[in-house]
Amino acid sequence: MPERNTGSDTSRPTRRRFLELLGKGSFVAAFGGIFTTTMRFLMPNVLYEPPTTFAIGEPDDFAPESATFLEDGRLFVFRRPEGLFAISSICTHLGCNVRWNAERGGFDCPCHGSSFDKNGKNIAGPAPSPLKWYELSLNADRQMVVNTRKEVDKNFRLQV
Amino acid sequence: MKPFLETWVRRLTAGRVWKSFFRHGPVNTDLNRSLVITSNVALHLHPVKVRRDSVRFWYTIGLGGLSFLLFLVLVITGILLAFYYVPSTTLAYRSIKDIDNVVSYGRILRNMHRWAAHGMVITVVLHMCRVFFTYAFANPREFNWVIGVFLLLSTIGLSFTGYLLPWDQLAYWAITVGTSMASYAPVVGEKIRYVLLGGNVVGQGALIRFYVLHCFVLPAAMIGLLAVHFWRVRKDGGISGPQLVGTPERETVTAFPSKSYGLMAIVPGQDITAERYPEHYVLTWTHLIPKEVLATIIAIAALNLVSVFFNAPLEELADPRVTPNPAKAPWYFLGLQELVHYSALVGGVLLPALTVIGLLCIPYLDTRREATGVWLSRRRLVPNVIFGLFVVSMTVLIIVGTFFRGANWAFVTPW
Amino acid sequence: MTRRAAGVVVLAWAFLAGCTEDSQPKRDIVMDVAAAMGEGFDTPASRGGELYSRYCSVCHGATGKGDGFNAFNLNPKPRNFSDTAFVRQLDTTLIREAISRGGRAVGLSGLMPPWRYTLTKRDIDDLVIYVAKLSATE
Amino acid sequence: MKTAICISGVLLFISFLLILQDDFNQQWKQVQQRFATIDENRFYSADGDAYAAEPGVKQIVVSGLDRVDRCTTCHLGVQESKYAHAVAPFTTHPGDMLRIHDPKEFGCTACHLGQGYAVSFETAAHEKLEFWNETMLPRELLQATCGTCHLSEEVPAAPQLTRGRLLIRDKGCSGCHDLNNFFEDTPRGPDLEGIGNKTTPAWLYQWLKNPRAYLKDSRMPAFRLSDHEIVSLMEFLMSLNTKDSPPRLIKEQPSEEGNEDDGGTLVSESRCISCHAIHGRGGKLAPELERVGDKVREEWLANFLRNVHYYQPEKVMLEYNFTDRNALDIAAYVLGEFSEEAYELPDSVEALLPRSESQRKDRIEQGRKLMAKYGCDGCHTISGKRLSPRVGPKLTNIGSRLESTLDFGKMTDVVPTLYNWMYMKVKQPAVFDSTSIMPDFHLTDREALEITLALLGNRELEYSEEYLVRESERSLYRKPAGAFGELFERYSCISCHSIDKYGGDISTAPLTIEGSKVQYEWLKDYLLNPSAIRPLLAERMPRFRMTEREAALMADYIKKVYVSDDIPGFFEYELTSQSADAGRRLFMELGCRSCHIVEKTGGYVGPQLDDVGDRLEAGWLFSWLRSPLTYNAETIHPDYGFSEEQAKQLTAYLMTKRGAQ
Repeated sequence: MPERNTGSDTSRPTRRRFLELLGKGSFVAAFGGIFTTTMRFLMPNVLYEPPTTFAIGEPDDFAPESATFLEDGRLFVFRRPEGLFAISSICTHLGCNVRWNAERGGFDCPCHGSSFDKNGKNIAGPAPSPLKWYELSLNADRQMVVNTRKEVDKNFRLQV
Repeated sequence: MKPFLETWVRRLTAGRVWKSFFRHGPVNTDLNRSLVITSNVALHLHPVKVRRDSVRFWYTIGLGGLSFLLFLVLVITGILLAFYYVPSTTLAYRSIKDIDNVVSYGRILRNMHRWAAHGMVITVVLHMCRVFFTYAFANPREFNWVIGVFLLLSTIGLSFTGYLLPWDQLAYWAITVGTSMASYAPVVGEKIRYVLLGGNVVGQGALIRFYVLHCFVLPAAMIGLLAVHFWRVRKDGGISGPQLVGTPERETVTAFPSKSYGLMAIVPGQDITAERYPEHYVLTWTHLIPKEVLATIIAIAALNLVSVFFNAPLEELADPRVTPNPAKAPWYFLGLQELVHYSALVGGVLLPALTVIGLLCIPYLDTRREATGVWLSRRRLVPNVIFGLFVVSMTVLIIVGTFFRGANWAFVTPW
Repeated sequence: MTRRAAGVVVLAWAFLAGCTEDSQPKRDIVMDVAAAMGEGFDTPASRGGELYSRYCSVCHGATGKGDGFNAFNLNPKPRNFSDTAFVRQLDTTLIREAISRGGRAVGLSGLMPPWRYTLTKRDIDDLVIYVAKLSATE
Repeated sequence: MKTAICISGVLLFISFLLILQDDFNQQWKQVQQRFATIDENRFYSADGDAYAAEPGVKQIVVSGLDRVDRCTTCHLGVQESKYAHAVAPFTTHPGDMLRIHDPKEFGCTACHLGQGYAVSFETAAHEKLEFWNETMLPRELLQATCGTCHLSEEVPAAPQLTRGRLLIRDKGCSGCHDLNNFFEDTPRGPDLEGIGNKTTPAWLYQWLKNPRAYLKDSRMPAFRLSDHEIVSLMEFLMSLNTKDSPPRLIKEQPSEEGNEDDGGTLVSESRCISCHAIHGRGGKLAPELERVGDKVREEWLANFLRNVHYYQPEKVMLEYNFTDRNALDIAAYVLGEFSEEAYELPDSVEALLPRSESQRKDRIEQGRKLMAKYGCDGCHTISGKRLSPRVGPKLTNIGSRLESTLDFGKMTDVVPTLYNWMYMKVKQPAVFDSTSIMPDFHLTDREALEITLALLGNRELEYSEEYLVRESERSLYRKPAGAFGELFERYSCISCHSIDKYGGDISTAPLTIEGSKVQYEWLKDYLLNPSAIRPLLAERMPRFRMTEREAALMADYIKKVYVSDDIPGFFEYELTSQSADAGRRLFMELGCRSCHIVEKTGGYVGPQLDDVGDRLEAGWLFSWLRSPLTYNAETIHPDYGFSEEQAKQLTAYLMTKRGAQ
């Protein structure tokens, strides 16, 4: 009961005192109510954001030894002889899209000059951590599915 | 626990920081009771002392204050709702559905906004009636009545523009019917409708226009007019009341000793109204503020309860192909729609125009300076009866239009 | 409901309406008609029935008695599905197999063709249900 | 004052408590808690396959259908088979519909209706909800919503919808109502110009009064006309008598009596029964002939038979090459055989007939107006023209009609839903309003229900084009070129045979690839003298009495044009006697004889095969045996899944079956 917590004088438990307490308490409670309501109202329960799990096509859509940038999913898909893997294109510094530098075999961020190696490890510039690796899997239709909620380590390969 | 808390409260209120916020001491002397009012920007709306007559509940019934309170509620709930609302014909309805269904407390906030809006239209009209029946618009308050008329128009404008935003059948057809009534005005009618809707039919153009009017233009106008309205109340010596009788004796109260003149040197001296007729004046803090607090609490609690139990209407998605039968304008225009049913010219043009012009002219035509501040004075029998008849007949028409009209505008009984 | 913005009026109205409303249950005509049709509406058995009359009834007969117009020149004669005792002792997997792979596949008459390339799995499931029902209704 | 403030403060506090509980007590939260405790989840959690659904509102956003469906917030098991026997609302979706229509792409409410935005039972419109037009469809009407996206006439997975649509088309609803495009068709009734030459006022009176008195399955609905109106219409119709000079007018008028016996022979030889029903047997393409003798005038009938396409410009019926004599014989036979009792006008109607020429003119004018008023011209044109636009309301969006706008008239004891309203309206058009001009179609319960279902799906919603399944490019009929085209139309081939899915369905042999299927010599002989290939069918090819030149020309054209590249034209497979023997063994083992006659014995379901080697091309036989459904989706010939070798052997065997042997 919130009105007990207002911490006023209980040494004079007159009716008047109690009423005052009750009144003040309910004020506090009411404002608490308004505050909670408002804060809760401002936190949406449903979102219209793009899904975090989405299909990106069949493995054969990606040529061997290729690096493909999927702009909708903001990620790179790599196909190597040992398997496929997906690396996020979101720079860990401030969220720009990094670019694949084929000459060097690594990623560069155009915003603030961070550099990453071919596994997405940050090697220069302000980026504080390596690029994320996303889980790749195959669904029943032989489509590859990326789950951006699930991070994997850099040994991950999807065998096909 | 208790001494610890008290110590801290004392320390806090004695500190420099607290003192920088609140310049008055504990509110237990008349001086501090005055200082509370003058040193607080919100309370400074009030004078330090108000006339005893004007704080009598049954004199004002608190209608002006209630209207303002509802306006504040509408601003706050409106801002919150605007975080979710999208003024687009394809998304508006969905965003309202989201607010109603999956945003926490969204349904209740929308209900509050809706019911407070309807409530405000009612309280503003009742406030106007109170002012008329107590002859409170008499000199020097004629202009404030005029401002009041514009406030009434802004209120209706806000309600009307807000009506369209949910983009449901109710909204769509109420606005279609409502704006069509405007187009009966000769020469300019069609143009007015065209400008208002940003097109010939209610569509995306109308929605965005109504949105801008509802969220920016009209609230700004409202706030400006309210400022003038309140300022005028103060400048005209507080709210009206009967002729004062007694001794205009000075009481030496010096609120600001350092001040030797008032209002940018135009008014010399420290003289304030409160110092005259001391027996007729009481301290605002002790006599008015508690009443306002009580009224506020009751009003908000009532609004909360209504909003928990009664949902604001939301009909099917607007569909220009399907006209509900009957299609009704917002309720406050149903009196006019009822008249339009008999004569488009009378209901659509003459009556609204004459009403507005008449209201604006009242204080300059009805100028017998007597019986101010008295409810329904017998000496003002004729104007009171005329105004009363007008209000009652409009009310009857609205009730008929709202409850007694069914499909094809045929007479029905609601039971 | 806006039209009834005044809550008091709503309540009064609701009260009055509540008093006068008769308790006569209303007819939901379409639902009654649909219920009366029963099997006429799409259920596995009714779908099976349609398939049966299309593909099977020429030999097995409209009611499953093995008396279709084409039955006279067949030897052995087509099965009589309305023979309850006979169908009961059958396993539904046997019926399913006979329909899908033909009579020869289950050691019965080769005059019964295989239907697995013609009908879908669901079609055959529905047929099995219908055939089992033919005996039950008898 | 303080007391008042305190008490009201408590009130305020309580009001906020009420507000706060609104979020905590949401129905879906309780449902999700319950889901975690159902048997299926407890069982699986022991398995280590713990229930891992995250709490919260779940939604499927289907932007193409403009829907946001949150049904899965509570229906948590719909997509997982392990919940097949779970309690409601967690049960798996029955059937395999979700495999064809992935909920991610289609959501829930596009099919089931209801309010997808909502997350409580009541607000989801499981049952009627105020101000939500899409109450969830009852199971019985579920196929209605298929029709909102599937804009083709036939939707195979939705048989009720398909039947409803076919009924709508067959009843000619689009004559009066604007319906979806695929219902558009040629007018349902005959053109009325010349009806004054064809029939008698007495018959017209009976017909307009009650079409079913003449034809018990009449397609013409019953209008509720007063005798006065009928007389006006009758006068107007009798004034349409300008079709009286056909090119081959029979000059020797009925002084020359026809020979009924010869007429009878001609009727059976011409296979009239393929299209016209006689005594309940026969085709449904053309009117029943049960009592036609009481309807038409003999000299008109004779002239009609000589000049079919003059009287019937739409050329549905073929032009037989009858002589004057033949025509008179048939007319005499028909009038003698197919009549019961001559129609006569009742005395009360007799009294209404116009007495002067000016009165007659007034009546004719009134009749013309009535024709427009009742929308008769929706089905019957006059010289190919309509008198007025459609008289009925547009129905392309009828499924979206708000229930609040429905007028149930005096029928207050009915649940006021749109489907009940539509059902009652189509079943008994005057039920709500006795002044309605909509005629009575004498629908059965089932027909009315299926039409209701089909109309319920007629909705114009903001669906993106990719969701709409339109009729697969229905190939339009084009008259074939040259002399063949003339003959093709003269013999109205398209009335019975279809080409590329266009045309009639009386014949079981579409002409699309007929050239690859049959041999030239056989085809030519068949055109000259059609024999019964399938003795069981009442619908048989009529005898056209065409010349040998015509038959050769048509056979030649068909062999050259109506062919498929997929079917080998010249078949080089080794049709050795060895493989033919293997084919024969296969044929006997597989029980082909249950349906086909070979070596004089066998069933009557399929065509007899004793002369099949003269009739069919080897390439066709081979292709057909490999995959019958490819060539005729309607066939009941089972697909045996033959290997290439088996099909070759069977073909070799069948090609040895020659009539000459």
